[in-house]
Amino acid sequence: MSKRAIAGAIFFSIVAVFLVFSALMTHSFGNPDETEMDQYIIDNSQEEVGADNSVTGVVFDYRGFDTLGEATVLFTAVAGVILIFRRLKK
Amino acid sequence: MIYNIPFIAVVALVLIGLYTVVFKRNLIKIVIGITLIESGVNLFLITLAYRQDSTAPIWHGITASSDNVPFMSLPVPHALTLTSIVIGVAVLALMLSLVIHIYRHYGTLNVNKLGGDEE
Amino acid sequence: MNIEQILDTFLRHSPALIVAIPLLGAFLTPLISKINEKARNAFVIITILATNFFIFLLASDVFAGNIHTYVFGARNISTPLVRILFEVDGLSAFMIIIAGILSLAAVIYSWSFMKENTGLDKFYTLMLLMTAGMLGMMLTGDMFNFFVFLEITSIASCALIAFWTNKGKAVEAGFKYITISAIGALFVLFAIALLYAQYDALNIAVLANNIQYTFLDKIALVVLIAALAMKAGIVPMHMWLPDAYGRAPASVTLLLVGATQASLYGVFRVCFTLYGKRLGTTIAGSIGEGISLYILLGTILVILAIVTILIGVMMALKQIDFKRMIAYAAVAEIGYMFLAVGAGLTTLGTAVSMNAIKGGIFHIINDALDVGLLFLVAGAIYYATKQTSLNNMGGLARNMKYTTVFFLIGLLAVSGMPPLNGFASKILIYESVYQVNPVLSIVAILCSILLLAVFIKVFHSAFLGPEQPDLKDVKEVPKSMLLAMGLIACIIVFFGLFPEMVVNNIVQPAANALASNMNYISQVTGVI
Amino acid sequence: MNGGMSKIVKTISSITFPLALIYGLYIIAHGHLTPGGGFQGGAVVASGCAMILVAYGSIWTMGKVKEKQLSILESLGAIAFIGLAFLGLIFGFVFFKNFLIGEGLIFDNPALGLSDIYTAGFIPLMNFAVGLKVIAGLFAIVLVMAYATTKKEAKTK
Repeated sequence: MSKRAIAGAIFFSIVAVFLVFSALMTHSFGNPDETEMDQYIIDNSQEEVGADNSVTGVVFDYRGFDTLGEATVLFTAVAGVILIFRRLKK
Repeated sequence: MIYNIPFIAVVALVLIGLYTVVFKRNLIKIVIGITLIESGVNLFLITLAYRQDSTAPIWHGITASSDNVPFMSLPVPHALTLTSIVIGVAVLALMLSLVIHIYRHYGTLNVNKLGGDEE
Repeated sequence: MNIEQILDTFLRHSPALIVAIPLLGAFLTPLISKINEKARNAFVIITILATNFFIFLLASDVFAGNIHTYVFGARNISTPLVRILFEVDGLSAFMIIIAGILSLAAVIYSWSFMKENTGLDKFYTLMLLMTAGMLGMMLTGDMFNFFVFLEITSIASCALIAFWTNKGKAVEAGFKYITISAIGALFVLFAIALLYAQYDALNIAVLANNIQYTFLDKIALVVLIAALAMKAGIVPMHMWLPDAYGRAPASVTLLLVGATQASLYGVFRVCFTLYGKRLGTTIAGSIGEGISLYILLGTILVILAIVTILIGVMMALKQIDFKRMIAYAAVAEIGYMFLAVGAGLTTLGTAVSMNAIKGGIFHIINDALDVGLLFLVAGAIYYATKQTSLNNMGGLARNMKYTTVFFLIGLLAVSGMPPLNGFASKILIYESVYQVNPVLSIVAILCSILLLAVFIKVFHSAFLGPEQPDLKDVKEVPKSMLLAMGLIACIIVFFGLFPEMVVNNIVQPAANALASNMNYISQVTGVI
Repeated sequence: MNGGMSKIVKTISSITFPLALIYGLYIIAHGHLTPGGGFQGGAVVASGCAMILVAYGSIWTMGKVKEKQLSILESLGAIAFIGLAFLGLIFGFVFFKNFLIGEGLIFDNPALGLSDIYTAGFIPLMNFAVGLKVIAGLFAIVLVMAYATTKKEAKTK
């Protein structure tokens, strides 16, 4: 075992403990504790956004700025890939 | 406890991915590990959306005022997962193109053998 | 519409425009670069200038005491808060000023510095995207939005670090950076999901209002701070930082300093605003159970910060590559900031804590300017001599007079010498850390002196001393690079001469914003 | 021929490509009514393009479409998207305001009795902008990566 592997094992086990605890402590599957925001969206998205699909309503209207960010991430990745594979000589 | 099995699956996915990233020395395997972590987190988000006996949050030919409105799952985690998937694709594309470049330079994918030639 | 109404409209919309203008500029850059190169460069600089105009407009109003909110897609804050919200308080305004200055200097510097390279249209696109990402991280009041901008910043900076793809090391540094930041960002997302699962909210103010300090919250806190500190380059995970800083083009490194500090801003925001509800009660006297968590967290951060400072300085001592040496110095500087945060957390609720926070915040802008200036000087030397190793340099002061002056300013500032700005913030940090533990303070001072020794050595070997034969006809760098360095140097000297003014007008509002999150919360939840 | 596959594959992919295209466009256009949207439909179309790329080889495809054109197309999609958001600022006084809902005649809300189906304001337009962006973006990524790797093999041959 190298030093690196030991450090990795410690890191890994700490994260593992944290994750397992968080999985066990989360609310039981299918019964979220709080649903106020989502229930509001379900009830009103058809009226306010005019979209039958509530998810689209969230993606493009309620959280539209996230979608702009998401589109920007894709744009960034494309620019990055083209930049990395460019010709190096003029 | 038994109702938390989906979350246990999430943790298993994340941990497998983390194990791959921490202990494997192959660049492609590291990329796969990161993708696994990302799938785990996405799975976590989407499991948060589920409510027992719920349908997809789509109003098909009905409105909120009509009778027998179905019980719907939460829409926000769906949107978050969608965003997170696209971000994952972007990260994956960039990582793979860097791996291609590293392979061109060093002729190996092993992390330990990189950095041989100082420029 | 007279001028005041127009300014008022601008001010109202400035939180959105500060992010939207660089984004629009980035989307337009591929089209503009079809015309010619000069038009593209000018367009990019104009975009950044316009962004800076809005930044200063907004910041001047926020420092006057107002907190700005901006809801996307609706005029008013509704209940429950389903929309994305930007919230600008003193700290955000302080950080966006840094990002604005750094990005302006970076694009001006790039005009000459990057002239010889291909792929510049994508380069400038990514620079603008990175600026937009940083600004978004600093302005947003929504956890998931924070994650999205974090990813924009890290993807753009990864591609820019690997800009010189003919050098294997640069690509390797880029891969290291994207691995670290992808894992960090995914854990941030995991923590956000944990918070969402409990409170069904994503807005920072709403979460901070509802937070119950359950066990899951503590897990989320630790995961968030670990992931963001990893991205900020604290010690166990600092390995990516010297590589990334050292291999990227100099103007990119300048922006990377800003990106690192955006992660640091995340740490501040999470510690003091998201989990800061107990702060108000502890100041009043009743010690809740949250306080022990803070002491634990603060102690861990202080220890890590001291180790970071030590490792940064020690590694800087033995580097022969100029940029890597500065990069390790930057690691040490990050340690000072975390030291201030840790000291602020352990002594939470006392006057010492306020001093520590003030010092930490003031040090953020000083570090950005000082380290940034040094990187720009290193880039200028590389541009003029094509050398990176210190062994091959010598006698540069004869031909590069302005660069020498800028380097002198940078080295004195970064090692905390009295007339310049680094001193003003470090003395605040020393004072407050002395209250926590005198030994830590002495170690911090010693490291600062060692840092001075490192840079004096560089100054002696690279700028003074005998002239190297193959560096005889080195010329001074072009005007745009001098302009960028001069811009930062002027601000450093100004901050050094009038530290009181800066602390009172800029740092104090930011520190107040951290000291109590009540204003931040009531701005969102109280209006309803 | 560099990288191209056999005639059977080429023919089949030529036949199925329009189907993928139509299906993807359907998903994009109905994003606000059924499951789907700009990203999903764009991914479908882009995978159709990727199929053509695999069947015909990257050198042939690069002869037909340059990554620069795709990059411009992607920029246009992104500008359309952020432009709609800016239009919200101009017409609705808030950035990202859904300015078409409840304002115009065509894109109105059936609850107000002016049209038959839910048209969701500017969401379909945004879906198309995002769809264009995703098609061009994903195809550009795949094309550039495929071209970069085949060129290396062609060199060593």
